[in-house]
Amino acid sequence: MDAKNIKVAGFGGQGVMMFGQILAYSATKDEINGLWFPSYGPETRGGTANCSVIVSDKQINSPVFKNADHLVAFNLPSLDKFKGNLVNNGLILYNSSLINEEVKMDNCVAVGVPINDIATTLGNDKVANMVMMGAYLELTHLFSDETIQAIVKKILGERKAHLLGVNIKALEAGKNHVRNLGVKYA
Amino acid sequence: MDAKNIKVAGFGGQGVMMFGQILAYSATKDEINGLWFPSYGPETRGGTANCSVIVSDKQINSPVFKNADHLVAFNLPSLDKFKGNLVNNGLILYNSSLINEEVKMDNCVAVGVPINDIATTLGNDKVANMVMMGAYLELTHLFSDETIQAIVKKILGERKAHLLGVNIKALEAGKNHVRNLGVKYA
Amino acid sequence: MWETKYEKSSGLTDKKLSYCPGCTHGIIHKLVAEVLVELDILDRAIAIASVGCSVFSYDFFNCDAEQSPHGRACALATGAKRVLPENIVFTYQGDGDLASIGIAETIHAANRGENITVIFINNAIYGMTGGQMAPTSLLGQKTTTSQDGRDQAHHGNPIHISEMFATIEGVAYLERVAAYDPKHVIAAKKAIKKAFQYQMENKGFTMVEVVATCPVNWGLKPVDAMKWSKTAMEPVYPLGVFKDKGAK
Amino acid sequence: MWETKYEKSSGLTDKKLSYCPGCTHGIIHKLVAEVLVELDILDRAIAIASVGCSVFSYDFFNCDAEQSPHGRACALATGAKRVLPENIVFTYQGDGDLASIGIAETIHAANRGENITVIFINNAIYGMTGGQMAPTSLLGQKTTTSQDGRDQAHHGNPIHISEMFATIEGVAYLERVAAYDPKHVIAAKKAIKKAFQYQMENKGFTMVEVVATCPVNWGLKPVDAMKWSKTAMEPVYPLGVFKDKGAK
Amino acid sequence: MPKGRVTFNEELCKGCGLCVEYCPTHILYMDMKTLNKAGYNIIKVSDPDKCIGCAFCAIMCPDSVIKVEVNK
Amino acid sequence: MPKGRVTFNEELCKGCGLCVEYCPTHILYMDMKTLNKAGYNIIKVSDPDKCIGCAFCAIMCPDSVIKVEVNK
Amino acid sequence: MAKVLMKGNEAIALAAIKGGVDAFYGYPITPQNEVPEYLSKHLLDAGKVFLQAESEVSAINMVYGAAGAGKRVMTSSSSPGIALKQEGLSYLTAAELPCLVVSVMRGGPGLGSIQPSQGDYYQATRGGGNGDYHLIVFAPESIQETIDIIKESFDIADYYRNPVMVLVDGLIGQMMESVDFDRPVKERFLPEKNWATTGTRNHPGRRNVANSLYLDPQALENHNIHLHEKYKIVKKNETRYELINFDNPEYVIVAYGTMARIARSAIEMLKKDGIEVGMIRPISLFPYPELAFDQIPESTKGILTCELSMGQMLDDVLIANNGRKKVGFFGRAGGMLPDPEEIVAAIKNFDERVVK
Amino acid sequence: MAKVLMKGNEAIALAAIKGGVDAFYGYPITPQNEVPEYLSKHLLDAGKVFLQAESEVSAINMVYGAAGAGKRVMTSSSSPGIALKQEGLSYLTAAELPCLVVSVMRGGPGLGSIQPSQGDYYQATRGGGNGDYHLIVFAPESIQETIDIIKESFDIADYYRNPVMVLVDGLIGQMMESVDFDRPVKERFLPEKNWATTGTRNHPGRRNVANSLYLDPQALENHNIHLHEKYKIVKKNETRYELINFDNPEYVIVAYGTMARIARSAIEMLKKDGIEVGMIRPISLFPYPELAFDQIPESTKGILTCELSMGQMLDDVLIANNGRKKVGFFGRAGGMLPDPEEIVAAIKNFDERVVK
Ligand SMILES: Cc1ncc(C[n+]2csc(CCOP(=O)(O)OP(=O)(O)O)c2C)c(N)n1
Ligand SMILES: Cc1ncc(C[n+]2csc(CCOP(=O)(O)OP(=O)(O)O)c2C)c(N)n1
Ligand code: SF4
Ligand code: SF4
Ligand code: SF4
Ligand code: SF4
Repeated sequence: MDAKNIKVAGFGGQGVMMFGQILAYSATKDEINGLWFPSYGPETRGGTANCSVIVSDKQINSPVFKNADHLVAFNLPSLDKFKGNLVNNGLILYNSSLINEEVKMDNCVAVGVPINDIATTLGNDKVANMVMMGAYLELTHLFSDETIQAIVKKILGERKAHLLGVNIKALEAGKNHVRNLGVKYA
Repeated sequence: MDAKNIKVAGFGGQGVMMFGQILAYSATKDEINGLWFPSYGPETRGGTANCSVIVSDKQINSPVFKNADHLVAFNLPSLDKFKGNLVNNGLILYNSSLINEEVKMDNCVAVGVPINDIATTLGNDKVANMVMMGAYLELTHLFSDETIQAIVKKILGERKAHLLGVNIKALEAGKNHVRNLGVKYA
Repeated sequence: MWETKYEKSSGLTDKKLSYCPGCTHGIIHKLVAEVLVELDILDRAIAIASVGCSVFSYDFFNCDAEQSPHGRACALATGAKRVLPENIVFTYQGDGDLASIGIAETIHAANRGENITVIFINNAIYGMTGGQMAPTSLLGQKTTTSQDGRDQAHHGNPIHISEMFATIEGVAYLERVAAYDPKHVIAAKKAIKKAFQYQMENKGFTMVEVVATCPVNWGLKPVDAMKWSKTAMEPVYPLGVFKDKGAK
Repeated sequence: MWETKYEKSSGLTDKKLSYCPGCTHGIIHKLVAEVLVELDILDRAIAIASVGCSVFSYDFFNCDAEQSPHGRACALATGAKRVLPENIVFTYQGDGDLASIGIAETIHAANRGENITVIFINNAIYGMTGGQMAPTSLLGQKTTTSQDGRDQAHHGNPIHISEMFATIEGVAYLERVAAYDPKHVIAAKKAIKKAFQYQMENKGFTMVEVVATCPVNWGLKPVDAMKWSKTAMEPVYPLGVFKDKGAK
Repeated sequence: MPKGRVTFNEELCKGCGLCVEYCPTHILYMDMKTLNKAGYNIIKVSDPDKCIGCAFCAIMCPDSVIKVEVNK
Repeated sequence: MPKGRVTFNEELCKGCGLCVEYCPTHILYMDMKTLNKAGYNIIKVSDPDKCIGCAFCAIMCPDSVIKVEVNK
Repeated sequence: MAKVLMKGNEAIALAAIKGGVDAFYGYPITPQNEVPEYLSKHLLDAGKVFLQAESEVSAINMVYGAAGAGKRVMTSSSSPGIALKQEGLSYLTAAELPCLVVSVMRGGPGLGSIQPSQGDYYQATRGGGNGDYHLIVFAPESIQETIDIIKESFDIADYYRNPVMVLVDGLIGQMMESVDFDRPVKERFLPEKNWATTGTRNHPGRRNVANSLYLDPQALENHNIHLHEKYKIVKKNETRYELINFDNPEYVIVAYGTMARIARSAIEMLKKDGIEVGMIRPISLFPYPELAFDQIPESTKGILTCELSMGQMLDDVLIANNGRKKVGFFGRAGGMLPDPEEIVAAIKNFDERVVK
Repeated sequence: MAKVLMKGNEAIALAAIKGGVDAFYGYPITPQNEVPEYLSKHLLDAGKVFLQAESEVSAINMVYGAAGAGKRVMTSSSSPGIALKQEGLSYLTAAELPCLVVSVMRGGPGLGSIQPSQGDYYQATRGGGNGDYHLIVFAPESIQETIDIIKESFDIADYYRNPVMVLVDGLIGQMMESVDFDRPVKERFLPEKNWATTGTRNHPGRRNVANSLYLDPQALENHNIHLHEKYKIVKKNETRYELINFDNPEYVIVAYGTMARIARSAIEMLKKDGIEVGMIRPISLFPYPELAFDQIPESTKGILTCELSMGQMLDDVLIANNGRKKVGFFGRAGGMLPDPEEIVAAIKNFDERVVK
């Protein structure tokens, strides 16, 4: 597998940073290299947060990349900010609960998932980012269910262990939604 | 006149710094160049103080000199410390009130003046350095009486104007002492 | 017919505040701005913004401003006020800025009786940097650098700035106020107004300490943060006038 | 048969003191040295020498020592004491060092209740640098930077360190003493001894402020300097115990 | 005709809820459906007629979102 | 036989005169004739028999010049 | 131990613990806050010393106090905070006290920004403290290399009785990478610290004094010469650098830290375009790897210095190069991070970049 | 006015008054104490501002406050005191506030000594503040030249909106020379300070803000580029140096300040011995007079850098020389002052002195 450059962005509080970290943790677990780099500082308060992730089975050189292979956009400002920096045939995965008009871009695959609505149906708004994760994995097949679930379990830890179930449900729901859409990417 | 490098040294409180400054002020008054540089800092407390003076009718370059033309030593430690750094045919003027055995050095003129004793006879221990000044001028003829007296007057200022008389007496006494010794230098 | 009773103060620029939702910085900004307008000194005011979440206040107060290195606001204020005695100079500082790194500059400005006004925001934590312990943090308070709660043995005691400054000769006015409900916000404004009036009268160093909040780094909802500042902080930092040279 | 009643303390090295004739630094050095010997803590004492005339005290106290940057003695003491809690750590600081540039480090060491002892020499002037105004200089006092006498309007007020530190929770013992006659020198020694005893008992931060002299920069004979410290300084800096956690 | 009237500069709102908390007549609520551009839920008035124009909401609003008018 | 005896480590003396001032029996004086190596006038005892061994001179001496012994 | 994913700042903290740190004194500042935050928990739990000082000035002087007492001490800060430590660093170096100083650079000057930068190269290598002194400065390019160096840094500091600075930028501090904490550290013989101020009962008959005051100029000059001789030995023993793609490069890039990582990608891209570019990656900034420049082949057309600054290491490159090659400069400042494509372009337009 | 004999520090103070200083904020330190002492009397008498701050940190920040308000402000200090001003200097430069900083160097590192030294060249030219910034630094060799530069320094600072540092050593501060205060100062057109924070009533419709924070990295980079462009102009306009005995010298000495004066005497002695030695005397240290080195004739055998330090300006000499000549170094440190004979000997044994 060659290196994947991934950009994840959204409002603070939407679980954007966690989304990116899960990918990097998964890479480490699968004994390939993972690198995660957040936008940081007070300006992220309230405003939009984003992070970059690189996963690769080779040594990772530049932590900075010009164009992303995958953009995961949790809201409209983020989509607008980053959609211009994608490689040919890149992937845009976006939150259609907050982004109403459908996204169309030449030589890019764009997939919308109503993650907030799905999360609400699951009875827990907080797992919207796991819905997104499910959809993302279904499209990219970057990591196995075992890997992801192990990481999610580790992150939830003792205190939040009871939430593992709904998180796994969310992952499933994301995957199913994409399957039902019938889109393929990788 | 070529540049004269002068070293003045003694106990703190013996009027060593003032002695050197009077020479530099006199040079300025006579519109030649004067440079005065003190040893400074706490170590001078109680201990020995010294200063370097350069007078010259040309531009003064290095403020630092290896060997002095004239050494004016107000006490024994100063004499011991600096007598090794004199030019050939240099002048050593020393305070024989505190330096008992006579100073003898090859290719140097050494003159002792009991400045404290003379000052005491004048009824003011504080003018010992002016006795030294008188002796110094009698030997070097660096500056005229008018020049020196004008500077001394300026330094005493209003508040100490009444001391001008005794200071002038001290200068005279120093000169006379050297005349009576019959030594000549310049 | 409708009459405006309350609207955004002209003492504030129309820049959107950078503070977190429900942060008392915004409330106190309003009070200062309203006072500057009411006393008609906005156009000769110089705000000294310190380093902390309120660093951007140089863009919020609608007057000239200087942005100070962390902790040195009172030094900047001294420098400016001494050369411009006709101007109104005030600093706006957090507890990390004033009570920790800036304690020397603040004490000596007070001791010299510099004719400046200090607005001191005590939120018992370092907000800007993400919730480290402040010298004002309460015993037992969990912060990112006192994760098991502030322990006197390791971290020392909450520092009482107003109590300490009350002993300083050059201080003309010194009051500790709170902002956790409308009544106290209105009282806080009175104190701030008095401080600026004293500066206008060249009475000396004036300071208002505001018991404030940091909902985000306290890990509390804004409303609960208000409650905590009342129930947990106020007992440790009792409100009141600590010094008033004008009082007869 | 003759018995020695007084001789040079073994708590001092045989290096000749660098102080000016009649300076109280020498007297206070003796007191500290005698106390370290009497309490048998000389061999585990670490002296923190500050920057001032007493900078050379690292060569005078007969124990290990660290020479601090100007004003930071209490920071060094904190650093050392935290890693060597079994040792006795004390600072010896002038008023410029402690009350001016070092006020932040001193206050925060006190506020943390660091278990150290501070010997604070208040001679109302900067001695080492040749007689500039100190924050402790008296109103009207002529110094090289207040040549027409200290004027409150320009130079601010004499700072009262003991009064200010009395408000700090972490302070265990705090007394202001004098050295202008045998009676007061003996009392000063008692205070210094108590401070070190409290440190041995881990009671917290202890400080003794000594109303001292600087004959040279005051322009007074040593004997007259002693009189001035009594007649001019003591009224401004009243002697007494400002805090004593041990007292019941 | 109500005693008071409150209007909101919605884009400045950060959904902190302080106004809701301190409104003595409890006529403010957070609209969980609507986000402003910054992504915050905004505030609505449930029962405008009950507004007494005390301005407590506005006094406590850190972001100067609320304008309060009273009937004279 | 006097109650006390004072001896001086003369080279340490700085001639500050404090001992002279604080000696309750006024038996110390500064010898204006003799300087030590550092250039200071040193202290002499005018009337050794009058020494009461109070050690006030030594207590006030900043430079630990004075040793005081008492007769037991 | 298997690899773990860890944030740079936390890795710095954990590596310091593995390196045997006894005490940390510091003051919060972005972007290095996770260093004290991690240590505040783990040092106190381990019965070691963690103390949040009232300021950077105080922190560096607490380090002085504890280093003088012979312990392994560290502090950590960022640009303006390091500026406040300059006097203390001069004193520590003058008193020959070992310690570790971590500097996580952000954009400057002044308050600047909190984004990654390399604008403090002068601050690290030339200092703003007074007098002739040097810190031993290492600038790793990855979290792994940072861990390895931090673990070793206390040994190096103790061996030379000199402060060691580990210089990274906010990106290394804030990012996460897969790392291994168990890589071996070079063995060194470390003499016991018989100079430490632990009380004379621990070294009877000798007073230990930590001091930097020498009123006698000759004594102070001798001390300066002693320090200077020491730096020569440090230069001989501790100079570190890496040569990348160095067989007969058309151009040579000189870059350290994050900029070197970006340059690595640029070099690969240039290879694809048929342009062979090598890199000298200084790992020690003081001592600076001057010798590396002797290995640049005759045929090489020029040297491109790349920094996240307006050009500071450039001085050392010019000194090391000493007129042999054309030297060009590419820099971004204020927290801007170039992507590899920008360096590719800079190499392709080298002539526009030449400064000497 | 006729010449007067005056102490260097007092001359600095009087020259500042002649230069129109409005306010002085400083903290005592040897060997510059006569500067504040003189100003404390004469500024207050003139109804201007003199304030002894509680520390150097506070002093430089008071300077910031008053400079932001548009006044002519100065501070003065010495080595460790200047170290404490580094953060403030970075802020002042970043906020583009003009001021005068007098630095009277003493022996270092650490507390060091109070005797004359040139060990703070790095501190003055590379700073220890964070980020990419520069002070404009002048290093006069005599009290007369110091007076002339101080009188002009406020104009220069105001013109470029940048702090100016006048760098001398303790000898220039402590010695007395015959000087003239009435020599003319170059006329400059100075735009009014419409940026000063004097209250909006003095500039209606515009808020003035003194600031160095730019959270947006692109904005901060642009600011850095702006400062960089400014320094280029400063380099073009304000570079100053003197060439001494430069017709076809066998060797060239590079020295500034007191060391240059000592070298002048050495050059005369060498003449007597039939050895022609020239000197480049940098007067501005930043900008550094690189161009002067282009005027060294082909025939010259080598360059001897002479400093009262272990070798700091040496960096700039090597950069300026860029490999053209052999470069040697002669230095004394810690307050030791060489006599001219030592420099004579160093020239005669140049080969032993070569460093590159
Ligand atoms: C010299 C320096 N040290 C540290 C920092 C980092 N810093 C920025 S704000 C801050 C403290 C903020 O806390 P506080 O003053 O209480 O204000 P708040 O953010 O809580 O309103 C710190 C330590 C800095 N910018 N400069
Ligand atoms: C950073 C720094 N600033 C200033 C100085 C100069 N300095 C040396 S001692 C001193 C003050 C001495 O006064 P004080 O602390 O009262 O002690 P004293 O000499 O009166 O005993 C000063 C300002 C210094 N050495 N370092
Ligand atoms: S971090 Fe805390 S203090 Fe800062 S703006 Fe947010 S809530 Fe307010
Ligand atoms: S200067 Fe003053 S304080 Fe210092 S030693 Fe002399 S008399 Fe004592
Ligand atoms: S108080 Fe202001 S910011 Fe907070 S919810 Fe109400 S209107 Fe919005
Ligand atoms: S007190 Fe001591 S130093 Fe002073 S005169 Fe007497 S013996 Fe000498």
